[in-house]
Amino acid sequence: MVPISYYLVLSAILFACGVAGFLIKRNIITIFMSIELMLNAVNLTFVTFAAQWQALSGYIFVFFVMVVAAAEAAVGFAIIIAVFRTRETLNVDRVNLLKL
Amino acid sequence: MTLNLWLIPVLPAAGAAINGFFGRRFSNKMVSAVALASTAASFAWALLAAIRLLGMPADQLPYIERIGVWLRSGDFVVEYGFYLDHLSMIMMLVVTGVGFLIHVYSVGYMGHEGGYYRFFSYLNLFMFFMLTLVLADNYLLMFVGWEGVGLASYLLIGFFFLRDSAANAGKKAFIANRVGDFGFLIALFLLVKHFGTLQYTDIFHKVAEFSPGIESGAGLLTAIALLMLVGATGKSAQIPLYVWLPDAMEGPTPVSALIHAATMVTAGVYMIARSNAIFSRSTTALAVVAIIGCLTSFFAATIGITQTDIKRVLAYSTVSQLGYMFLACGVAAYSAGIFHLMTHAFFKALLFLGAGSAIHAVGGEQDMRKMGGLKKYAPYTFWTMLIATCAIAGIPGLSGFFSKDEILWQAFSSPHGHWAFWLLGITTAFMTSFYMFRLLFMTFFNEYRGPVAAQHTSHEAQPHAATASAEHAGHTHAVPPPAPPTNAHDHGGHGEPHESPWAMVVPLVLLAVLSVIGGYVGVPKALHGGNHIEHFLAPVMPTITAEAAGTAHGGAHPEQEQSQAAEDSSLELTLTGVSVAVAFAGLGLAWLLYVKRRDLPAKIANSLGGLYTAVLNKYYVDEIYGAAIIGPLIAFSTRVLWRGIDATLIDGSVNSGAQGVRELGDSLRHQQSGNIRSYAGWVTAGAALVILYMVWMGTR
Amino acid sequence: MLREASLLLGMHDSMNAGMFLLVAIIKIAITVGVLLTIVAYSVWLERKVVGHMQNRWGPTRVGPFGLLQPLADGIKFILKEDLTPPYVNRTLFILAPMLALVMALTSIALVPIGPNITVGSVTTPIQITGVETANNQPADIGIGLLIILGVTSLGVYGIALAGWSSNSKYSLLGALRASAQMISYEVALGLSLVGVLMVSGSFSLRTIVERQLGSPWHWNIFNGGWQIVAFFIYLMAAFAETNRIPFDLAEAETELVAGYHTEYSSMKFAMFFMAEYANMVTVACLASVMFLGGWSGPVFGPPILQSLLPILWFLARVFCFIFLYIWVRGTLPRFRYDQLMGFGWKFLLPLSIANILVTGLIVALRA
Amino acid sequence: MSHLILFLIFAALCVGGAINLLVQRHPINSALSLVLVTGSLALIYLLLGAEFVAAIQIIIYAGAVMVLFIFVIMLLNAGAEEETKGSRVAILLGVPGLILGLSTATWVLATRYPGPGSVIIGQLHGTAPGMGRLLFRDFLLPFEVTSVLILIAIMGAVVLARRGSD
Repeated sequence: MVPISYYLVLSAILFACGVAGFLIKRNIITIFMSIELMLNAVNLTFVTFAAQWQALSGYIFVFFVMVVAAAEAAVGFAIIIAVFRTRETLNVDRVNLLKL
Repeated sequence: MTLNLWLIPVLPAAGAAINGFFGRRFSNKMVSAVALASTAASFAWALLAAIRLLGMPADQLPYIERIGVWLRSGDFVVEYGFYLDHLSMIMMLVVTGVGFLIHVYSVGYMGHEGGYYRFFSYLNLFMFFMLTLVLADNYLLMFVGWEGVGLASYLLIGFFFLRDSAANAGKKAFIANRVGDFGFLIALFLLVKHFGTLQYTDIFHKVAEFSPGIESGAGLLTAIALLMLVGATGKSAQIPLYVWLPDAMEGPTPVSALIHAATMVTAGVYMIARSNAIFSRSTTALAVVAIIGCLTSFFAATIGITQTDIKRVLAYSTVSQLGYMFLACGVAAYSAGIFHLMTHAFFKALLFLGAGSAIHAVGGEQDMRKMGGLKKYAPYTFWTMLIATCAIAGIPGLSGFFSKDEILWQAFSSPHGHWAFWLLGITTAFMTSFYMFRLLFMTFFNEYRGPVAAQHTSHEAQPHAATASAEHAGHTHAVPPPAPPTNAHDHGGHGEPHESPWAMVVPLVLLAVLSVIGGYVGVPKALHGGNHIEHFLAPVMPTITAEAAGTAHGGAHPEQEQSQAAEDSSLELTLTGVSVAVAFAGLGLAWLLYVKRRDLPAKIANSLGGLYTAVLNKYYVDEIYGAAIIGPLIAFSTRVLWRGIDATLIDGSVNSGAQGVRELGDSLRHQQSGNIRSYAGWVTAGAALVILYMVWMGTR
Repeated sequence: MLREASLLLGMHDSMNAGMFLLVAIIKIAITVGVLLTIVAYSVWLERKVVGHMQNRWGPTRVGPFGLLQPLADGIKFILKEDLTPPYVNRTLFILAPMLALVMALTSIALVPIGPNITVGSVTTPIQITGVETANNQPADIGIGLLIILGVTSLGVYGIALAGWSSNSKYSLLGALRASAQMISYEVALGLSLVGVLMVSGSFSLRTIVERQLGSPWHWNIFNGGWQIVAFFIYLMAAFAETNRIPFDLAEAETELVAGYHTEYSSMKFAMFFMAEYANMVTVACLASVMFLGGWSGPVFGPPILQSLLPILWFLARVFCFIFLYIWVRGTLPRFRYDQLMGFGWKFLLPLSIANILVTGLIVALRA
Repeated sequence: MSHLILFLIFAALCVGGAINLLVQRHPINSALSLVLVTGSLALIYLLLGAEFVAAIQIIIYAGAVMVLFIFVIMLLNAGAEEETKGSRVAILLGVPGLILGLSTATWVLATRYPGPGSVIIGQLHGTAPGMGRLLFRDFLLPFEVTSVLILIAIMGAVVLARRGSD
């Protein structure tokens, strides 16, 4: 029998890894992956609590999160491609013109 | 049955709107067509309404036409509607009629000016507001018209706004009127406070319910009346607020004729007459009105004697005539006041138009010393001017004679009257006849003293030279040998003085006719005429005889009335004789000084010395005002309000705030590095703080 | 421990854990063996059929009718030198074919091939993931179809990684085409199956088949008179999913030498080869399960025959399907890439959505 | 017991994949490790009894989204990521904040949810019919809204990625 807290801690660790990726990675695609990782961590918490309270609505939320993630992936990649087309780079440190 | 009174003001408004919005694209003919059509239609409808009103049975009067509710707050309701009784009927007819004639005149007079459509749009606008003022059925709507005519007068005085003097005159008029309107407004507040309504009928009934004893509510009524009087002095140019009217002569002459002689300036008189129910209840107020009117008339007349600018002379005479009307109202002889108002509208409008025609004749010159001998150049103008002068001077048989005599007689005889009033009045009458004939002689008699080839591109010597028509451009290269003006309306390109076009002459003639016959509606009983106008106005305002002789019209004590009437008439006859004598004396003196011995006036002026210069400079009233009121006001506004409060306090706080925000932004700006990861760092730190806070909240 | 594991794998309490695991392993072994054989001989079949279509003989040398040709090929693949070009990403280069093959083989595990079979004292459904419930009723994973779709969709990684890791433009282009094409046609494939799911109302493949047992009119392809549309959508999407002509743009010989497996040789190449054919088999199985009534067919004769006939019917369907594949390959030319995408997105997708709508209407009216 | 073991295995896979995602220089390796994470997460869902969620996790994440990632990586031919000196803020502010938040959250979760909660595959409750019933009855409106969202996302992607104005 696995305590529910294990799952939650696991999701916390995954989420932290996502945030860390966002902080330290320079490739915009990798950063995007880190976002997906965070979303997955959140899904894990949803599923965990759904399993604990025997409530299906948690799964519904997971479903919606996935849908949003897919949509975000589509738009995000379109943006990445547009940026790459103009800036010829995927390094976010080089894409920093939006400032005063 | 409905008279559709609303049409009467709305028609000129429509004209104003059309000309104002689209006039720029119209041709001059089109513009004048619109303006004249709207005014004429309004006049025609007014006539129709008047006839149908006379057909009404007395119990239906006053005829009130309610349009709807304007504003409603709590139980205080103001409707807008129109109120037609004999008083407003006379005013309405005068305004529309004279207004129409002056429109016709303006077509000829303004023909060469720039902003033609603008002029007529303003003129129609004025008509609209004036009719609103006259026909309003409550004080608030009247106040709307009151302010509106002020606005129109401001616009028209400053019509040649490129000229500083005109613009300043406009402002002066506006501000002086503001002072008066302030009083009027407070009077309205008092009315709302104590009567809870502004409808004429309700107020008059409530006032009538006061016990006849003057004491009850006398203080209140006196206050209201005096505040109204302040407003009236502003609008009708009485002491102390008369100073704007002479400067208002900067406007085009038709404007001076219409607004500053015939109609607008009489609004004050109309207002007092309309509120006679209130005024009659307060002897104090009546006395003040009478004194102010009396002094104003005398005072302005003295100034008028010395002026040399033809329009200024007329302006001061207007002030003094208005003073007469106030005197009449002051002695509770409202009908006499209205009577004089009517006749004065006729002949003073005629005088102004004639003066305008004379100015037109000499191509823009306004100084009488540079005129003269126009009799042979502009015969129509001369004869009409002669009639008008006789009328105002009180030569028997003309309109001015009857009305002015009526006022003088009432000032002497009415229970509110006093012999001093009569004395000042008769002196004023003498001076009036003197300076009017002086004007006539200086302008039309002797030889022409002006420059032959007039360099003016237009009458007002205003800088619209570019817009002047080819005719006036013709003035500049004119041939010196003057040809006698064969055809009066020929407006040809020679520098000679010349008669004005028909468009200007016809109104002169019509007004002349009116100034002659206008008086016969009010021939006093003493001259074996039934004082029609007095009876006519009786339902609106109680006549003095009625008050004095109890129920005179009821004919309760015929023989008493007979005797009363008999002695009255004998006394009245003698006074009439005196005034006639005075009028002719003025005529004679003027003839002596300005036709026979033309060196005398200078001598007299020198002998008088300081007094003369003082009078010539209008008693330095403007200067005194400037020093006493305007100067300190400007100083206060500049030092305290502007430099102190506005610049230092408000601007300072705003600017310093903006400065601080900018500096803060400058320091924070560098955090926006454009690097996503640093933003992520901020977000992470913030999220960590939020988590800590929530945990802390949860754990304690 | 062992017991818990077998419980996790879906064993029922009434069974002996050891026996359960044994049975499972045996089933896996048999299935894989049969599958690989089918794969090998479908290659032979293809060469034969295409040969005859092109007026050739096809393989004849090795054994009668060249029946031993697949064996020879296998030996050749094993014995050939396995060369790895330089400048490739080694790990992925090696990982890719394994991935492809593993995914291809995994998906077969969920396909129900037949009803229960009884060997001695043991009775078990003919399906690797199938278990027997308490009342001797065969059951399988409730979401078998979804798992199959997931696994097949994972198959694309093999191709994509192969193309990318072998660091050659032909491979890369092939991989790009393959991944885009597979993602696009997965949509149509899944949506075409939705209609069937609505009709039969379950994700469990076994349940779906049991719903259409009986006369051919119970088959989903006829059921409701509409799913035939879904069937054709599925057919085309399946061709694209398996990178077969006319959709084999990932390995278009004429344009990209051999597409994503240009750089591969010997056994790795063989893995891709097997993966492709295994996928064909899987798709064929899925088609027969979803549309063609699975193992339904006349059952007669002695008990042993009775338990084997359903497998026969099932394999017959699969054979027909594979023959269809070969037939089409021998007949149709290859699409252009934009035509491929346009066909997938602008024709198949709307059609499948329309199919879902109509099916929903029919189901609603029927209920 | 074996349940715990399985969980630990898959959890280890998850964490390992996540950390690998961080340390790998080349995006495609990161992508593959993310695939690993999603796959093992699916299995963990299965351990939690959410079979449907597990399936769509595989199909959507591993099967579609991650393939899209690899597709884009290959399309843009993204090389190993270069060493640019990033923002000090991210390091000085982000990492401490991250560690702080993680430790706090972990502590709270570990101390606040001690209750044993788990399921065995025998009693699945995240089944497709239940999900469907919930999704198309109670959550119908959100479902439709997400479909609209997807549509808009597709159009936006097309507009963004289309080359210039042609």
